[in-house]
Amino acid sequence: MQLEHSFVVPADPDTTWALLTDLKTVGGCFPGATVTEADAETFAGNVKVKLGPIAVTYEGTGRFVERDDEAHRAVIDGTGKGLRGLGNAGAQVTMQLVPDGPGTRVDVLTELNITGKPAQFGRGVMQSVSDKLLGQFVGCVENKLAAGDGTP
Amino acid sequence: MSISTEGVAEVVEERADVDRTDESSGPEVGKARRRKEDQRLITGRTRWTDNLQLPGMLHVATVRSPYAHATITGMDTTAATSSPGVVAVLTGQDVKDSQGSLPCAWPITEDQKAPPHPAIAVDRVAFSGEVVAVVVARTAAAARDGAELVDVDYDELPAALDLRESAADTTLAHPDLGTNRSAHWVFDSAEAGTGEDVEAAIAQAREDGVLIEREYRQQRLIPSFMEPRSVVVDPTGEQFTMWSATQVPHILRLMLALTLDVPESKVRVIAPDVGGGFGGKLQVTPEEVITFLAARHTGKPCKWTETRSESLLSAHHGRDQWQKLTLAATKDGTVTGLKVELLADMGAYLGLVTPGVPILGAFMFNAIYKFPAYRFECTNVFTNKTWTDAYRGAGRPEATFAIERLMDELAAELGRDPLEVREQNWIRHEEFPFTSVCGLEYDSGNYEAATARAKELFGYDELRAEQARRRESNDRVQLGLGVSTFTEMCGLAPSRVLGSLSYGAGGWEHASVRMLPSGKVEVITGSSAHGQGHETAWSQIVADQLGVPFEDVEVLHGDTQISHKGLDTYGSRSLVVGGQAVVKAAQKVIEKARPLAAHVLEANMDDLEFSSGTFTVKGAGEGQEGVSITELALKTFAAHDLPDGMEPSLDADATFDPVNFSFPHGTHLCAMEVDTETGESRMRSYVAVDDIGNVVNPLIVEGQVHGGLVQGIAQALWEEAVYDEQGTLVSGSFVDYTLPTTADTISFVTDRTVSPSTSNDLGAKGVGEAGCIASTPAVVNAIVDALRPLGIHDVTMPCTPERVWRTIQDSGSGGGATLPDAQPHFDEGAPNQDQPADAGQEGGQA
Amino acid sequence: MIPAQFDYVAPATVEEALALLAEHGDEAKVMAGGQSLLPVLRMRLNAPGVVVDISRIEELRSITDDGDAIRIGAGATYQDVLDSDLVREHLTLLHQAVAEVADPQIRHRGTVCGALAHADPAGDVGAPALALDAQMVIRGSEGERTVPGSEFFVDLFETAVGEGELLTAVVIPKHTGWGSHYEKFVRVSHQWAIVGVAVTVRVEGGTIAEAKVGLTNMGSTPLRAPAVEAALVGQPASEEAIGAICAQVGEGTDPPSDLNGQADYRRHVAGVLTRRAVLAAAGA
Amino acid sequence: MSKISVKVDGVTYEDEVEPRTLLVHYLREQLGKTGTVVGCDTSNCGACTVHLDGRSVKSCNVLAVQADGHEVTTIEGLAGADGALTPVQEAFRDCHALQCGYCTPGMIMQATDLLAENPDPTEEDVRLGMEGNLCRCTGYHNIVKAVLQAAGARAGEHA
Repeated sequence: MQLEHSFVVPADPDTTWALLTDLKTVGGCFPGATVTEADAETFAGNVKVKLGPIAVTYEGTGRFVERDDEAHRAVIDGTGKGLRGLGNAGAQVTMQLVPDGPGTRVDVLTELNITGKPAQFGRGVMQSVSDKLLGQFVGCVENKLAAGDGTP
Repeated sequence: MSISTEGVAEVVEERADVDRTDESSGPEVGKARRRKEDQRLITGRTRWTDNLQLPGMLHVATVRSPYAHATITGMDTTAATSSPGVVAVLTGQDVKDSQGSLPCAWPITEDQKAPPHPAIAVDRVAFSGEVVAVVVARTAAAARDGAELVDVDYDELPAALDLRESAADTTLAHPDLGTNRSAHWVFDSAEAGTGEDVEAAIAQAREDGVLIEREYRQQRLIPSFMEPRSVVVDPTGEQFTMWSATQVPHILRLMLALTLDVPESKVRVIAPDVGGGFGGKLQVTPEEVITFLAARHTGKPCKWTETRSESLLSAHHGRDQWQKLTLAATKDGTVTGLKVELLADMGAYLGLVTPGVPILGAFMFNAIYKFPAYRFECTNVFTNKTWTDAYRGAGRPEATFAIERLMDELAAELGRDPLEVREQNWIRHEEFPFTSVCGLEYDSGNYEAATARAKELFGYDELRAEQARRRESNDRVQLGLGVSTFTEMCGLAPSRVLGSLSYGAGGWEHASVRMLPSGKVEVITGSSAHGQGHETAWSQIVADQLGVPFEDVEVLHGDTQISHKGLDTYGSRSLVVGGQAVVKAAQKVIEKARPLAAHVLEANMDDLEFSSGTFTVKGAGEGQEGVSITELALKTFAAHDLPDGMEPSLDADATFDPVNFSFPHGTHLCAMEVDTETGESRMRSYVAVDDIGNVVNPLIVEGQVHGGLVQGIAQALWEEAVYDEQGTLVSGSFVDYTLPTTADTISFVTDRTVSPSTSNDLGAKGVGEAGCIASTPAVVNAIVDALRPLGIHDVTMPCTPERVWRTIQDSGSGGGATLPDAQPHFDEGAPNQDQPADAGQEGGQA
Repeated sequence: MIPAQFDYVAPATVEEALALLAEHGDEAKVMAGGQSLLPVLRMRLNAPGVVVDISRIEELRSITDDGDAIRIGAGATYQDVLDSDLVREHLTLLHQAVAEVADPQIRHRGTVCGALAHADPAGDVGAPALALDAQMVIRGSEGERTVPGSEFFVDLFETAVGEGELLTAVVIPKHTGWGSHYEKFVRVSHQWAIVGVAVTVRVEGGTIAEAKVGLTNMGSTPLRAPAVEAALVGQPASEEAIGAICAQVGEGTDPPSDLNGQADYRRHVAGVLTRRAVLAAAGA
Repeated sequence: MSKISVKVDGVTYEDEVEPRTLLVHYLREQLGKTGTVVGCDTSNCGACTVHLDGRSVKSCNVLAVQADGHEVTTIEGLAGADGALTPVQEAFRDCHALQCGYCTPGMIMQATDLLAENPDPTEEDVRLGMEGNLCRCTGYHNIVKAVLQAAGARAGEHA
């Protein structure tokens, strides 16, 4: 499924870019996520998705598949393996920064693939769940940029 | 309009409601006997496979692929192996040399392509739900706990998911095959010499007649038998004993032997109580092979029982075809030809009869009509989805849907009543036996009579009047009347016909009848029932044949050690093939008893007659004592005084291979109310008048019709197996695979006409699939009929409220939102300009 | 079909339950009737360490008359609600909606408060609870607090009930004499609502004097439709008068798109159902 | 493990169960009450319906520990000690309301509950009251007929 988010932060594109490409910080923004290791290009960790009756944990890794520091465009690929045989999750996140007055507009396009049980038993709920989780992720990033913390 | 009623009086029975006549007198055949099977089923004393508990029995749980298409790059079973209670973990690598390849018994062409079909995937998975490992443990819970600890690494591959795109090889379901096209199969009446050239008929119609061009989608369905599949294999002793919730114990036994390299004589298969099948248990499944392998590996009895979600994911699916149809007719409504181009989704693998399912429909598109030119062409296509195979009707519902929808479209095009146009084209009563454009000989039928009766019960003319009133008043809820005058072919099948179609086995059936010394009778049938009531019906047949009480007949089946020969239950074949075998065996018993009767009565054999269970001397008059067959049974047991050369037993085997199919038919009429605001369709009434020849047990027949109707209606309205863009089955539980309930269905009006079959002594035709075949087009025809004033000519199945609503929206607005799959998926050829194949595609009828 | 291992405790009092929740924190799941929780556990979409069964807490079972309101305890099943004369008389809308929940067997076990705490936007009791101005009673180690429905439903499967807290009751103001109707739209019976509309109205002299409208499965939480409610006031209970108003009910909502319907279809159907529900509630 | 005491079909059992054990698995595997069956994993099909303290429940959606101290009746405990069938059982056979019979125990248990609640149902009452039980064979026609017939028979009994 494809999910689109767009937000504007009161920081210039370079500052914003620096934060968004710090995988440890960005990874930590995903609800329930713990980044266990990260370097410039890859990160590993787990995500505990806890939502009402559902609690599923994915363990996975991510990396840049494309990173253009000039154009402020990056594509991050992440794959996670669900514990308890829950199937896998994969996400390809494309970020594009665009100057917006004194700030920066961040366009995030996420191609999210969830396989196995959560998709099979979802009553379509996984779509809503994913949307919500990504919304929280984006909100977190937004907050970090707004607060100016996490900046290297 | 007028429908001929000639011959109606002779064939219309009284309302075929439950016959409450005295059960103690008269012939058994025809009586509404309450079923023998029911006592154990209504008291919970049942024998389902999952009930079995054997000493030391282990439990098998599966690990299944979450990906539709992926290579397996790694598998770590360490944690699973050390999980409490786990005895063994088996992976594809472990069994790759011993598991063989699951069988396909129907290679429809010599160059048919098929990938190897492993029970456990070895290095690549081809559909979401394919088994990649199994865990064997001391309890079911421990097996499930262990299965969740198996750690599998996959590299996802592009998945072939869309049927039309897959037919064009855009993505390969099995890269090694080099194509997704498994086989291409053609029947052409001109080439076969059974009819004329369809292209000529189409050209003629294009010139000065009527052409109806349509594309219809047969969505993917899931058989959804109520008893989830279950297998127990006991490897102890000299042989392997397998209990399985299967429709086909005999086929299964043979195939296990061939697949697993074990002597057939060392395999015993038992199908105990089996909770429905509908074709879904007509299979040799990976899980049966796996449970066998697990038992062989551990040396212990092993059980595997699926969950419902596992079942929906991995038990074979049904239907899933795209049909492109061209019907040619003259301006006065006489059909001159039909061309069918079909894409059939095989899913990821070929099951037992997967490739043949479209072929079973190939001979039925012409249905009850006598047009002269016909061509059928199908391409079987692999995709990375659960494999398809037989589902109730298998090929025939698809064909019937197409032709019955087309006949309605033709009538609409001509502005005529759909029944009238059908009558103009159908085979008349006096024309039977009739050789169809496919070269099949239809045994008997009376379409006039069934239709007249159905119209009467339905109140056809009154409902048409109401429809006109609602149209005039622009009622939000429109009324539509749907017609389906179907036929089908039952009694699968004459072995030589199956041979000519490259099917791997014959179509005969076997029976034994044994007189026991006590006078009771044991009947053994190769036709293994799973809800059809064979125990009752076969008892009725034998009671009449041998003149013994119904209660004294015991029917045994479903155990290859008891019923050593048989071809099992599918294709509405049990009664017309298996029942006929029982008749033949009983007749042999009588003939076997005749010399002894002559000996006892001190008469000449030729002077004896057998009636009501007793041999008497012809013309001996009142008071002359005969000898009953039960007395003779005891005498053969004692064997003290038998005629010279007579074996001391009174039993016989018979195997019946039908010479022809039987062709039941019927007229079904359906009234649907369609809420044009929400798109919701509700059934108001449904009348089914079926002609299935002679009836052994009307109670059972009615039950079969009711059940079939709802399954067919469910295809029209509710059911669909839906995959997401990753190839995950998202209708993967009963929350989203929507079976109808009591509250969604109505009570039906059923009746029968009787045109006895000439294909068997019973004059019976088969009824297991009739309702399911007939009802789908009746419902869709009704919905389209309700909406036709809006310029709507089709609604894609299932006709969900949303889909109906969007079709209405599109018809008015000339475009806008359309549902995925609501559009035709063939790229070649344009729809007729006047009649877009899908209102949503072209719109513009406002 | 077999849940993962967990421990099970069945406290006898609310205090005991709260102590258990405090002790186990994140690892604990509260179960009342278990009709929503057990399917999730069977699918292993969750594997809590401990299940706290509150159905044996006697004080939570009752449905009582609180003067201006009816109090439904967390242990009261759907069937208890259906059997309650108090609910039938004073909370007709809730009574009608509960009759539409799943099927009889589920209703015999499942609880109204359990469903509220589960906060599935497709559940049938959230919308009527909102429409009826329900107050949720939440107990924690700090004591008891009461939260109005509008603040109770936070997001998808998310409520104001915090970790270590328990929804002990729902208190709903009496709507004696109000007309009401719950219109549920499903593909097959006994399933989740594709869309549901809960309406209760007070009609005076053929005119709608007050109207309350709740929506099921039209967003990430049950919703109220205040704009439609306001516009309905003063209108005669006729299709001509209210049709256009009701058709607007989906405006501004963000319903899900799934197998049973895309968002735009849900908005459309919500409008139709609202009109039908208002007319039925008004006795038109 | 948890210790439970449950009265099933008139007999009291004291057993140790894992808390995660579903009532239906306890009935089938520990007590051998295999008349009650499992048909799905989402509590949709109703095949596992039993009575808990006299009311119908889906025994796949109840933990065995939840039944501690309560009374369960299964299809096997419905007929009298002398084997006499109940009116509902009789009607199911008489109306041919079953084919494969897999849904039948659940259907009979639910119908029994329905008639206890509403001894004189209309067809609509029956259709709504049985909505939580799926059948794939009968098309429900004869099931509805059987429940209505059983209602008639019961009415006759009480007259």
